Amino acid sequence: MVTKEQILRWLQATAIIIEQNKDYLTELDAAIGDADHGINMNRGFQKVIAQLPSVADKDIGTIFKTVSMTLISNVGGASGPLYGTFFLKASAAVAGKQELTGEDISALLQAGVEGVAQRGKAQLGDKTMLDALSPAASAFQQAIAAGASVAEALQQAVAAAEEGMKNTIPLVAKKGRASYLGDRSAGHQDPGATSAYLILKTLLETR
Amino acid sequence: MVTKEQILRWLQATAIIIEQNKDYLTELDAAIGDADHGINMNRGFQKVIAQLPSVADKDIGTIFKTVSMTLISNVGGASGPLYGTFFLKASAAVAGKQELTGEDISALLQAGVEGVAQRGKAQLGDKTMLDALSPAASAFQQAIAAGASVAEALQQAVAAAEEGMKNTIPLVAKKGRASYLGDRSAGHQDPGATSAYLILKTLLETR
Amino acid sequence: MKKLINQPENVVRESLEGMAAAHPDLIQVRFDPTFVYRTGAPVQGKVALISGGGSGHEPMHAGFVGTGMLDAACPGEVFTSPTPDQILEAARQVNGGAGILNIVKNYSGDVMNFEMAAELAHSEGIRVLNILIDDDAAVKDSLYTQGRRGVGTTVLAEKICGAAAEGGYDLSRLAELCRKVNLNGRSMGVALTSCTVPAKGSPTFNLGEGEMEVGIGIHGEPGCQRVPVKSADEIAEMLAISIIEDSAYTRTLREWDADRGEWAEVELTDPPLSAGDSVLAFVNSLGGTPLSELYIIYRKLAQICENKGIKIARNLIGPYMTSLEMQGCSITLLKLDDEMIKLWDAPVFTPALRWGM
Amino acid sequence: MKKLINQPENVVRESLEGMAAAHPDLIQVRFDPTFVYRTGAPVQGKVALISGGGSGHEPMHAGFVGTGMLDAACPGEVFTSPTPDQILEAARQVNGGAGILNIVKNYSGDVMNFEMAAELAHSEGIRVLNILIDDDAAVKDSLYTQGRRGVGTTVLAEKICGAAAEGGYDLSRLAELCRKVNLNGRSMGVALTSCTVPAKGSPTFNLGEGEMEVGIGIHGEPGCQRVPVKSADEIAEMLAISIIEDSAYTRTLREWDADRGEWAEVELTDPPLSAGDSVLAFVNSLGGTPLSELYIIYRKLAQICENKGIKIARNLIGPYMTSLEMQGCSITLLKLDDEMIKLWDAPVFTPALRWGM
Ligand SMILES: Nc1ncnc2c1ncn2[C@@H]1O[C@H](COP(=O)(O)OP(=O)(O)O)[C@@H](O)[C@H]1O
Ligand SMILES: Nc1ncnc2c1ncn2[C@@H]1O[C@H](COP(=O)(O)OP(=O)(O)O)[C@@H](O)[C@H]1O
Ligand SMILES: [Mg+2]
Ligand SMILES: [Mg+2]
Ligand SMILES: [Mg+2]
Ligand SMILES: [Mg+2]
Repeated sequence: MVTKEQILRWLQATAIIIEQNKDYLTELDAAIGDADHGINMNRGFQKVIAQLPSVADKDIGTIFKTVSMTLISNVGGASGPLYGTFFLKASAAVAGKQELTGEDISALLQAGVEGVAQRGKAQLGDKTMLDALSPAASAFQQAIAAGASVAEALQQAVAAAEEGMKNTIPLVAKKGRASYLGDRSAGHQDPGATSAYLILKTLLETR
Repeated sequence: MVTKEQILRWLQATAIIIEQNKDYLTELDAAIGDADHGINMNRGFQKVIAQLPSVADKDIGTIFKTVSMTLISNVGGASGPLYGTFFLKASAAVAGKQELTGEDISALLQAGVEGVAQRGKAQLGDKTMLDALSPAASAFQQAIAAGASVAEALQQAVAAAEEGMKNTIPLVAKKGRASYLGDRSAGHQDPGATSAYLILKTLLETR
Repeated sequence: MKKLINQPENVVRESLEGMAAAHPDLIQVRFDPTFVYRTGAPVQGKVALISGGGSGHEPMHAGFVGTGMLDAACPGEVFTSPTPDQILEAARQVNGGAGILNIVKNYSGDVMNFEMAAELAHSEGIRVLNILIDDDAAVKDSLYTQGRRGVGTTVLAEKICGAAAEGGYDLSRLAELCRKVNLNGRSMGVALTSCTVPAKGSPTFNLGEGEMEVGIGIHGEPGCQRVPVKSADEIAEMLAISIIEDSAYTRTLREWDADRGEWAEVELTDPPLSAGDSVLAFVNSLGGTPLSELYIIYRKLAQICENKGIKIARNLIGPYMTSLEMQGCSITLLKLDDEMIKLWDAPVFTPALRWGM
Repeated sequence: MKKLINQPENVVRESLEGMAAAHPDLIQVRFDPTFVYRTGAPVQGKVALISGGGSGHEPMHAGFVGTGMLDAACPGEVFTSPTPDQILEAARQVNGGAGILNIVKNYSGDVMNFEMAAELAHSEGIRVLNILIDDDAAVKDSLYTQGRRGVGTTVLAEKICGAAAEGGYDLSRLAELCRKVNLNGRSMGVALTSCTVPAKGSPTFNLGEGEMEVGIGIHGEPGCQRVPVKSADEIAEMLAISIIEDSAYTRTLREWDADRGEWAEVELTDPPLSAGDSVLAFVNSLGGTPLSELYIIYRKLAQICENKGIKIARNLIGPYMTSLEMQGCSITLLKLDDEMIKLWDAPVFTPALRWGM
């Protein structure tokens, strides 16, 4: 079971983690992109935590909808619409809920990942955030289906995200700015996959 | 006695010396000017030696007139009109001559220096080429008046030019680009005084 | 980092404030959400032209708002696509009842944000079409990349379509024209230095004294290859030949079907250049390269075109689509027909491009 | 040194060739001696305007040749004054029988070369006047220096006098107007980086990461002081206040007396600026500073002028008088009267400045 309070704490903690990793994410983006991913994400999540108090008494679906709209209107770039879409689809999946079961989270992750894939037209292995998000959603779903607790399932999801993130290193990018580098994009970890891993890891660590 | 052939050899040697000192003169100009004095002078004297064959059978006045016109049309900047004027006035002072006595050279230097002073409106101590040229002309005149040989007089003129050139180091410039630096021009040797010294020294060394 | 700025986070806002203060007769600026629009907009009955993208490319796009070019520009943060709410708000401001053409550079961020904005505008009953510009001949295939980026042709499309909108083209005819300009334009650029995103504070990439990046975009990102620095003539030749000898390029793009309210995939092919063609030659500074050097590039480009039997009928030379203070240049060749020439020559009056008035 | 050039010794020639190839309807170029002139010149019965100076300041001056501005430009080597034979040959080419006004920046080299050229033209029976521009408020006294340098006001004088010549002013009225523009214009600049003269191949001076040069000219030479880098607002304030609070400046200049054929000294005084004045505000890039930063400077400048009760009636913002790829900017304020406003607004059509046609 994940409560609404935990969700709120997770979003708050995410803003802190993103801020702490702002330069790191930006450096990753400098290598194969345009050196703004950390700056973009930080701008977005700072706005998110400013918005949270106004929806703290609403359901989780509404909270996610607000996160979505805030990211869409403040992040910009590629990651803004993508994370925005992730939370938009997630919000629809958990509309009206005050707490989430393992199945809820499973549905939420699945919906979010599909939204990102649709919006960005990327596939697994294209060296994008999808390479962290998609394995994480699958791992979570399998764990829950196999009877694991939410905490255990999250642990496996984060492990899968981390592996997916690291697996982007040797990949040649096929979507996003990094794709223009051709073979030179290999050898660098994808910034979006990294922020995705950080966000999921923060959920795991939120008590 | 200085023969026409010596004058031609001097001009040729000057072109070589200026080329060898091109970077040095430009560096001096970089410190208190716009980093082109060596480049300007070299462009001019390369053209001068290209012109010399066409006037090699003319008198010294004509040769100097050609040097003057060539420098005026090819050096540009401040040094072009100034050295051009120097040789123009010098040419008038020795019009028609095939060889020069000590008195001739004295008159030539005096006329040249006056021309430079008039054109540039500079005074002794303004940290310009005049600070090398003017003491050299005076020293030469005095030596000849005191009965020295041309070679001896030249030796003293060059020594005076060298002293004048070195004396520009502590001066605050009052004319030319260096004057805009104000007190910051002190501590640097004037590029134009340096090229003037090199040209006179080459005359002394020309056999 | 040495820049004439105050706080890095205020760069975009303060630069727009300065631009609006300088040209109140031409443009107005709004913030939160941020957009620049033509003074006096909406122009009733005229299709409105909107473009946008990350900041750092000035004068593009805000400097092209005015008479005979854009009705609005939506500047994002430096090198970061604008958000859908900026684009929607600009659409509401400039919509004169004849619909809106969004000219969108083909970067994943720009495409997605403009797609979301189109969906939102549609749901408000505003008729919108998005036309993508993807002219960067440095990108060779569209299958294994995001497809060609939108670079120099964007400026030319904004001018040509702006004149057409001013001249009364309706939305679908304007979209068709914009598609034509895109298909006939090709670009390629080199960077001699990196640039520094103010919020990052250090150069995006490091280039050695003897190196340059070939096939760069306009976001300070590295290009498709790094090679030893070459002479201006060699660089002009490399860029021009890549463009001139680029073969037919086919890709599938997503366009908005305003009648059915959904996205439709269209397959489009660039006709290659050939002898006898007339072109507009655009030599663009990436920001830190002075005009004198652009003319050295143009000199060689003109010789190459002449040798290839390509006639330069019009040209544009200067810093129009920059990457902050990056040194380098791009070349764009746009194959012209009479319609495009007439529209190019039509009067334009914006902060950065002006003639005929 | 990273530049889009071929051999350093060909930079000036190739850049001019490129410029002439790009704008054959506006300008023609001649070499040995080198000058650029208006296509179709001489214009019979019109006073011809000539300016010139070292290269490296593009678009100035060649980019300002055309209708309503200069009839000819004489470019020297990079940062090196042109020679008298260039200026004389240009005068012969553009003389339409009504005489020639030479607009000369007050640098020792430019002054001397233009003086010799005036003497030569006079001896050929061409009526010539030389008007000096000396507007650099960074230079405080005229006694212990070469006097104020000619900087930003030069561009404005060329535009305003060009319109007047086009409008039929005779030579002496035109010279008087040019003198007025000069006396009412003041400028000051800062450099964030040095520039590199191609023939030298390394920067003229070295600035540390945290330093800038204040009160620089336009030849890549160091300025009057080196200070820690400041914010855009502080820089705008420093420059604007120096200009606005500059007191009456008096100096003796040498002008040519075309009737008597000799030089005459004239004493001239700049009227200081005061509340209620209308000005043209010119924010100029030194080459490597992008437009976005100029607008940040303009934003603050507009605030300062407003606070001081000075009305910015016109503005010009961009890279018009550069120092190769130097980063930095200059501000010029020109106190306007109705005559100057009317002439500023008059049509102009040159490679680098164009409006009204
Ligand atoms: N089409 C896409 N689909 C999925 N993810 C994408 C796509 N394009 C980019 N991304 C992700 O976005 C990240 C870059 O985000 P960011 O730097 O904020 O935006 P931008 O690339 O516009 O500067 C990439 O590292 C990648 O993970
Ligand atoms: N008014 C002047 N009178 C005499 N000499 C001058 C004057 N102005 C400049 N000079 C000399 O010219 C030299 C600089 O020459 P150069 O660098 O070739 O020209 P510029 O200063 O135009 O770049 C100075 O070092 C100085 O000796
Ligand atoms: Mg990025
Ligand atoms: Mg010099
Ligand atoms: Mg970006
Ligand atoms: Mg010089």
